[in-house]
Amino acid sequence: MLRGNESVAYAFKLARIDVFPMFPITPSTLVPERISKFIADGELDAEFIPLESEHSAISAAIGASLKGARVGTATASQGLALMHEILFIASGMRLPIVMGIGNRALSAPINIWCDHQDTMAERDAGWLQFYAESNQEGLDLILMAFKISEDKRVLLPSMVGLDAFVLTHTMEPVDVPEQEEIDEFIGKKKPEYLTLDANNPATFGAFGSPSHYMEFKYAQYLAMKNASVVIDEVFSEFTSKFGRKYSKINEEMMDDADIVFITLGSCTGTAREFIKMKRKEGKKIGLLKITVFRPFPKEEIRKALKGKKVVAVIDRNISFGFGGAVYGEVAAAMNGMDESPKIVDFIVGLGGRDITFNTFEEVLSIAEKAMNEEVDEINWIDVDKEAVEKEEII
Amino acid sequence: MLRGNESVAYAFKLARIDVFPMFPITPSTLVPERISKFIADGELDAEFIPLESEHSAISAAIGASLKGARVGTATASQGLALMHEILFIASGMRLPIVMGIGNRALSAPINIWCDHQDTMAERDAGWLQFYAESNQEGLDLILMAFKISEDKRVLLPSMVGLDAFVLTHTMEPVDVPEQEEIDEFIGKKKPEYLTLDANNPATFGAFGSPSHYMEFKYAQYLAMKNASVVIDEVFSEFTSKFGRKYSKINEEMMDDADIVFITLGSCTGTAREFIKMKRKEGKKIGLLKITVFRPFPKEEIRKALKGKKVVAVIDRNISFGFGGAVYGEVAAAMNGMDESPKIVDFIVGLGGRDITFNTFEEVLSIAEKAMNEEVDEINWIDVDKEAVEKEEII
Amino acid sequence: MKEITRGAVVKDAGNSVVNKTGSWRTFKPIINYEKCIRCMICWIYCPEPSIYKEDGKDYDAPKEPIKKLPVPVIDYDYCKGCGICVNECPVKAIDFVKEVK
Amino acid sequence: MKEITRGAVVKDAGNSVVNKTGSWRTFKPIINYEKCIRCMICWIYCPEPSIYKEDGKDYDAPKEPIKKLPVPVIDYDYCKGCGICVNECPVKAIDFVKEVK
Amino acid sequence: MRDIMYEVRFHGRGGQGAVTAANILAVAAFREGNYSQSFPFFGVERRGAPVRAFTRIDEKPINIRMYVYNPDAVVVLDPSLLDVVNVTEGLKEDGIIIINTSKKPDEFDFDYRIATVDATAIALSHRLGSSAAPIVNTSILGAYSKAVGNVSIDSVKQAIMERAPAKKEENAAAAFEAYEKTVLGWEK
Amino acid sequence: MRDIMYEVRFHGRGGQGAVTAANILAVAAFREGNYSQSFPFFGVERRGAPVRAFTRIDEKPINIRMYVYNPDAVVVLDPSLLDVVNVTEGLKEDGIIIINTSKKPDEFDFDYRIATVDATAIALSHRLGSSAAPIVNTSILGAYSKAVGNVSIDSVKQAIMERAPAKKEENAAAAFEAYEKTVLGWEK
Amino acid sequence: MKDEWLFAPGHGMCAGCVVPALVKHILAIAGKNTFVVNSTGCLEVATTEYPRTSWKVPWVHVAFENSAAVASGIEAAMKKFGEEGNIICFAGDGGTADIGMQALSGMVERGHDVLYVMYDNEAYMNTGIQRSGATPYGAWTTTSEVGKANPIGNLRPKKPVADIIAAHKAAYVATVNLAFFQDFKKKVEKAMKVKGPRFLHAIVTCPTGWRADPSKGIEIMRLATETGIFPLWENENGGKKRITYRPKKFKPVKEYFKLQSRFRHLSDDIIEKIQEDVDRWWKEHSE
Amino acid sequence: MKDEWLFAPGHGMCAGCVVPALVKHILAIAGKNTFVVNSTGCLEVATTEYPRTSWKVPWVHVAFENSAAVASGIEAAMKKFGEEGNIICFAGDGGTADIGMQALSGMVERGHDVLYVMYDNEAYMNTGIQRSGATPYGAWTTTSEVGKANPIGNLRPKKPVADIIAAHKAAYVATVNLAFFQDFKKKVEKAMKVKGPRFLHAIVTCPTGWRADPSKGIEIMRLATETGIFPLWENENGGKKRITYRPKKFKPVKEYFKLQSRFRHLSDDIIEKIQEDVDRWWKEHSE
Ligand SMILES: Cc1ncc(C[n+]2csc(CCOP(=O)(O)OP(=O)(O)O)c2C)c(N)n1
Ligand SMILES: Cc1ncc(C[n+]2csc(CCOP(=O)(O)OP(=O)(O)O)c2C)c(N)n1
Ligand code: SF4
Ligand code: SF4
Ligand code: SF4
Ligand code: SF4
Ligand code: SF4
Ligand code: SF4
Ligand SMILES: [Mg+2]
Ligand SMILES: [Mg+2]
Repeated sequence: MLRGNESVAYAFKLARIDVFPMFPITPSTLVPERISKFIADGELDAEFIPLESEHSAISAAIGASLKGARVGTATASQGLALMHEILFIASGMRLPIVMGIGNRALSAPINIWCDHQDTMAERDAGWLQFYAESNQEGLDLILMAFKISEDKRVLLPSMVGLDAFVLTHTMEPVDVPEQEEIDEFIGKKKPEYLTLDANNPATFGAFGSPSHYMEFKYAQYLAMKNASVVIDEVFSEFTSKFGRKYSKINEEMMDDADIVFITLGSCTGTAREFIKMKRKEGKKIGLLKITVFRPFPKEEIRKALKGKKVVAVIDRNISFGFGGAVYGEVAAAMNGMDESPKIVDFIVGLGGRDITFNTFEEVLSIAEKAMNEEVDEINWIDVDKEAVEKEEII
Repeated sequence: MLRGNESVAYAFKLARIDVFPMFPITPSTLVPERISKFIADGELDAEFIPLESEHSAISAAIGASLKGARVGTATASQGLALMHEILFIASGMRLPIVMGIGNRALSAPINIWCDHQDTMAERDAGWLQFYAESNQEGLDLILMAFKISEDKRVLLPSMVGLDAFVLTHTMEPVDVPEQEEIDEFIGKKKPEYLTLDANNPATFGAFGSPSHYMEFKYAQYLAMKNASVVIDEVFSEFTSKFGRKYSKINEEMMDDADIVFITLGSCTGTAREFIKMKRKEGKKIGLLKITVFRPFPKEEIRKALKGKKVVAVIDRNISFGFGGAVYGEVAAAMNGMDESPKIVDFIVGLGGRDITFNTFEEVLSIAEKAMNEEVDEINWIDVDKEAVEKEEII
Repeated sequence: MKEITRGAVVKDAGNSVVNKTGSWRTFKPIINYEKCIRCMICWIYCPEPSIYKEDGKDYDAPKEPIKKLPVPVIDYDYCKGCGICVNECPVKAIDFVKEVK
Repeated sequence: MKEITRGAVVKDAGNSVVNKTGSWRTFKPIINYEKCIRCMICWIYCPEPSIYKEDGKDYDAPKEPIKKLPVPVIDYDYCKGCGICVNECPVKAIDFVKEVK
Repeated sequence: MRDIMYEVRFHGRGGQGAVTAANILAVAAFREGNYSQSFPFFGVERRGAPVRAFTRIDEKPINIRMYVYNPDAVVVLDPSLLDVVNVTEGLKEDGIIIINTSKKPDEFDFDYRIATVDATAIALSHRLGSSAAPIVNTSILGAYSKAVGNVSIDSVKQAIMERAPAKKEENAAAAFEAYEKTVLGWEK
Repeated sequence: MRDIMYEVRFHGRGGQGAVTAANILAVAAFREGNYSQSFPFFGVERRGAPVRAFTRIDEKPINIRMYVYNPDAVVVLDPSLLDVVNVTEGLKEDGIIIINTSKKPDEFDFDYRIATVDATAIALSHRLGSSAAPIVNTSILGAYSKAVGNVSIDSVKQAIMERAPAKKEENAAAAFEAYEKTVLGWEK
Repeated sequence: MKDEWLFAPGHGMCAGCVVPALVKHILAIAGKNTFVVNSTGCLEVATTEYPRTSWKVPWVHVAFENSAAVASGIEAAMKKFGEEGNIICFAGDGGTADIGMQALSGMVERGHDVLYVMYDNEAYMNTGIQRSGATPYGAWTTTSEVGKANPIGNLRPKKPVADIIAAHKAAYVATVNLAFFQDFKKKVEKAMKVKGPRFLHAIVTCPTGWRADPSKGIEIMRLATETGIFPLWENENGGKKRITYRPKKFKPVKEYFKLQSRFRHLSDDIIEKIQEDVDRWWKEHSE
Repeated sequence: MKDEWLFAPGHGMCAGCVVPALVKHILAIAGKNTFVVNSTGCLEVATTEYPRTSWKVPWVHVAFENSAAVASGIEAAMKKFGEEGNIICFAGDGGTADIGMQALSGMVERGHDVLYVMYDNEAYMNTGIQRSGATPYGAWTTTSEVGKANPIGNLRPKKPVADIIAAHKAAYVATVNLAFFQDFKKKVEKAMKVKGPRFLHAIVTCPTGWRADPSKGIEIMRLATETGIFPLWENENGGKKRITYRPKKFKPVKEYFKLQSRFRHLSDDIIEKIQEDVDRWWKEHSE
């Protein structure tokens, strides 16, 4: 039985990270706390750097990674946001850092609970993004993220999101692999890429003029494409070694479904139970869980949604002045496809608003309406609209 | 004749900003330099705060704005990225700060030239976003941004992007309005919102629990919707006062067009001339310029693209693992529309790679191909693919 | 209906008084005015603040002249029972007893 | 074909020597070895660095014993003509003449 | 599945260990071959403020991840909470309330099955915490085992041995003593 | 429109004012009722390194915003650049090269129309800059006016008076003197 | 007649937390015409849960790391409007010594007329007792864990924040301890009078994080100064420090440690070493 | 036989820029087993335009504000691997005194074994001469413009960065001036020997930004110290400063100003005031 944060900490320990730069933030704090204890108890031989900010934490992660260290760290929300500038640099420098995120809302107003705004706002940054449904997935994905990120064909950093509190602070059964198994799976040796080396003095982070810059970005683009292939490989190797199945998207009850719910993260389970209940009532609903959001599994999603009627995207984030980020990308993926379903966006669970069966009831009723008539493309669920509108409506 | 940065500086002067917090960064530095000179010469009565970082610059902007000051600032690239966390806070606190951006590529590798990665990576942040095609637009949009942002129905911050060097450092004719005209247009008085006041002691930036947080986000969402209306009003008032026409999107040569180019910012002019040339050859190409990217003018774009065959989105940015940000949103906007055109993405001009007629030739040839056959959805133009692929391809 | 102000501003300064944090208390400080020398140390250090000053005349006092001085009074609506006043009182004039509710 | 390394690493340390920044020069420092006392101050301060040390024997010298000391030699491929050496030379042994190319 | 899943809500005060109680219960249930889940309702108040935590127990893997709205049982670690918190909110009709109190079940007039135990006295007798801050979270789990019965007292004791941050034996002994001393209001 | 648009490329060294020259030319053209645009090619090198700047002049509003690839005229502020930069790259067939040099046009063997002026000498005679760093950007514009003729020397002078950061009169006078002294290689 | 503190009860800070006591007195001295900027931390989180606030003066929170920058903006706006008033930042040791250091350093460098108060509970308490730069040597925290590979806990000496700000030549810098109330009051009053950037380093007991009896907060703070661990001093413009309280007889640091479980693991050797460090400080600062 | 400097020519810094001279000597003393972290700024931008580099030791640039944090990460990794080597940060005054202050402060607090060199050209030069916290009082820059409403230019005194780092109790702090080469060399050698966080404050002329004749860079720096404006000192662990050069006869600051157009606008009154400030410093630091 582990809490989500403990899953992350155990995964780092199993991965034998060399350096753990950190700055604490709710709801991720238990990750560094456990690492600190592992080190104090002599169970993990790693350097713990308590930086003075998250900006410095990710900077130190870059420094250590450039020196060839395997680096893990953890953050959330404001901490991730404070890293923003440096996240792009970590990916531009092609460093396989792995970061656990306790997905949490962004200020203002300040709020410590779950939504996906923090990581969604980093979806451009060139990091691989994984979203865990459970603590088991949290642990497994961190482990796999190291293997994927360090693959020579990829060499890009990864973030693995665990929903604030709903996973980070929830204790549940987790199967922790043996150290030897993981040593074999990820490899103990240093990752293969050029590092700071006095015998081979190279220059890292040079200035990229217009004559070269775009090629480096194209290289990152290709590395992301490669990642898509490597993820499949590593996922299936993991399955064969540890028995647990992973894929970029998970399809359940989809065959005959007219309506599909798309979820990321911890609300998937609640959606699953809800759909099962509704199926008993004869409703043809399917569930599509996105585990890998970067690279965006466009082809997989297109294939899965082909011929469906209505797709309800459960967005735990909002790009103000547009709509949910997942909705946007799923809807974009439909372009040019025949038999494209109608994509409807549902903004839910911001700032820790609980996602319940009632939430999905409302989602379903709008999705059913959308089968026959026009509905709003962006729908806010579980929100007291009247309370807001008296001040804001024009 | 003004350089783009001077347009911004003059607009701030005309807007009679009270406080100018700043931190210098290429290519925006001329903005603070001019403001410094205006103040030293006694031409502008404002407080100049040379902060120690952009993070602090935007924080000071918040402080000053909370005290009721009209606040302008300018930044770019790494500077904007370093503000990331606080940008969300400025909008969450509903402060009408106006920021000029010299759109510039993000590290790594470091590069000082134009692309839109910096602002695109802030498209979730709850700021209005305007992109200028020319220095005249730069000046006008900054002025209008104050009026829009300070509108009681909106009260959200704005950023106005001017392409690095291509506008910021290019000198061209700009019509600078008279001070009295602007005083009348924007208004000299303090904006109408609650501010820090010892006689009316309120608490700003309180903690938002799950019971309330989502309502505040919904309020921001509505304010963005309001902004959409207010922008139309202010644009048309501006046109009637100053003669120059603005709209969220600009449609040219669209009536009979089969292929549409969608552009933002300074490459629009080159595209326009290119299309005019090609029209002489009988090619039915139209041009759709996006001036307002946040709120995203979805309805306007849907209307404009209805019945078109192929839309070539010129993206001067890339969301790694997905594609161009503009492409994503335009393609998403097509969902559920009958007669939806095929949306094709073109990644161009990253890190100052020049966007030329040749660029558009390539774009056009792929777009024409897309009329009849499948083409890649994401196309990189003007990039030396071979040079990259030997290292990255798998 | 909830009040959703623009930008989450709280306009009603000091309205946290609606939270009766006295309910957190497990031990209760009780001032023994017959011992209390009105030094106001408890008033200085109470962190809530839940000790206020009141006119002394209605209270007992160890000595007559002190009777006119203001006395510390505990507002049990807010006292969390931390015991700081109990610990700091120089004459041990504050008893600390298990709360019975 | 351009070389596009992974992560923009430059592997060839010190390869900026291919940039012949001597072309920036408008004035040219010329060491007069007959005056030069081999103090190496110019070598210390040249910022490029474009003054190197060479064996002294092939050069003139103001005094015999100095002849064996290493001499400063300017590498005009890189000398930008800043004039620091000219200014710092304690014996004014470096002339500064308009570049003719 | 909803028929079999068992949901528990703990009421305590910040610092009293309600979250740990929920966790230990989950571990105990897991040890018996069930699936389980425990989590706090995390607020911003500090030590002393009312807090809640939850445990779910099921025979099948637990998918849902929302708060518990209709608990099968409610555990009250601090009797003073009864005045300030509506501890029976959402409690199922046939629900059970387990209260740490020196009173007897019939001294309460909840329309539910009530079990009581003087966990504070038991904890103090095992030197768990101080009289100002007794640590009752393990004792109350003994009462839970007795009252609800879906985890055995042995599993509770083992879970305590595994998870208690300190004084493992004392905590286990306290749980056992509480198990013995719990008064079930409905068994008369 | 491409027929009428006139594009100029300036070659100078960082610190010599090539960008200012391009700007002043644009202002001068604008004063005469044209549309114009000027911009630098901004590199990362510092003072002393070769730099480029551009001016576009047209009768209609200028839409395009790419670099100038096929200039109609090239202006070389520093003769030493001729050795290190291919100044005629992309120059139109009937293009003009204006060079700051004490040499005469026929001493160069470019296959273009060549105009020369000793802008350095003129600048120094007007006390513009020092002999180590003469400021030739205004003088060379006089030569441009003479050689290309699409802006009058009066407009150049006025633009200088408006835009020169210092020594306005001297700069204007230098431009005029350069205008007078420019040698047009094709006028013999 | 209840007293009119400018800080209202009903907040959510721990029973026995000393921070609110600090705040109520500073506000009382500053008066109503005061603008507070509060960094993220216990004080901020636990006093302003929407729709409630304990603050009776204008108050703003923006983020964890930028109060000094926010205050700079407020001050500039007030300057522009010709408005008078006190601006006070309250920030924890984490929000000051670590993540807010730069904003503070910049504010002082630019000379803004702001009083910055660091309430120092020697760790990130709001997030659950993680080490900060101001955590003292030898203290247990959740990120300076104690175990067989590290029997000491935090291995770095406490960052001398007040010295660092004094080195900036701030207009006024002082260390304050509420347990020495007269000294405290005099310094706060002085801080309110001086113009320019001012800094107060206030020690505050966090019974939760220091693993201490909540009733002992003031007693522990008194011991901090009586043992010489937290000396009281002040200076102006980076000038010479004036020690404002010199214990006649120093108590051993052990007495201070005894009341706090965060130091429980320390061996006598380590305590001895800490005692020597304290003694050295006082020797260096003897007149 | 050309000398084997570890810094190659062919870089793009201005003719007459003193920074490369500083760098070549520090690297020469440090030797090949040295890892350089370079903040964004002139030095970084002009020496590493892909695919070229002037650096012959392992070198990394990440951003403007975080070199000290990057170095912390490198150092930790080396510790983990048991590797020995020098880690040196090079950063400008802007990258140190302003935007990099916090990362540096954290690095020193944590005690990383890194030498941090601030090359101080007293403004943001890479972006075109904007004021930094280290810009001296009275200097013109493009963001401390001079005009009728402000005849002085920069209105704030120079931030005392070395004092601030010394107040952190860094293992070794020194001010260095290449124009005093023996003093410079001794200090760099010492800095290479000491363990722990070390800091060098190196003045460097920027002829472009100081509006000075490029050939006068060293001369101007010499005057900076001979006029007493840039004193040379060192200390260890925050201890007492040792002045390492005390001019026998101080030259007037005016002589220093004369060679730099950035001070050209200053009236005699203002120069007099600056002279007094310098005199006061030396009085305070007389033995
Ligand atoms: C950028 C960022 N990083 C981390 C956090 C999480 N966080 C909030 S308060 C806090 C600790 C505050 O410590 P301190 O300043 O000492 O105040 P205290 O909580 O002790 O009162 C932390 C780590 C945050 N809010 N923002
Ligand atoms: C976050 C961020 N803000 C601003 C910049 C722009 N910038 C790059 S270098 C520089 C100035 C550097 O000044 P300094 O550190 O003094 O070094 P110098 O250029 O003087 O060598 C600035 C403002 C940047 N790269 N990143
Ligand atoms: S016990 Fe604490 S809260 Fe209660 S009155 Fe005493 S000091 Fe105040
Ligand atoms: S501290 Fe004790 S003696 Fe003093 S006023 Fe309070 S109760 Fe009375
Ligand atoms: S002129 Fe400058 S660059 Fe040339 S050799 Fe002398 S010091 Fe070096
Ligand atoms: S400085 Fe002058 S004397 Fe000394 S080595 Fe150089 S040229 Fe010779
Ligand atoms: S954790 Fe510490 S600082 Fe925070 S409220 Fe509780 S006692 Fe105060
Ligand atoms: S601008 Fe100044 S610091 Fe930068 S390279 Fe030129 S001289 Fe050196
Ligand atoms: Mg703290
Ligand atoms: Mg500098």
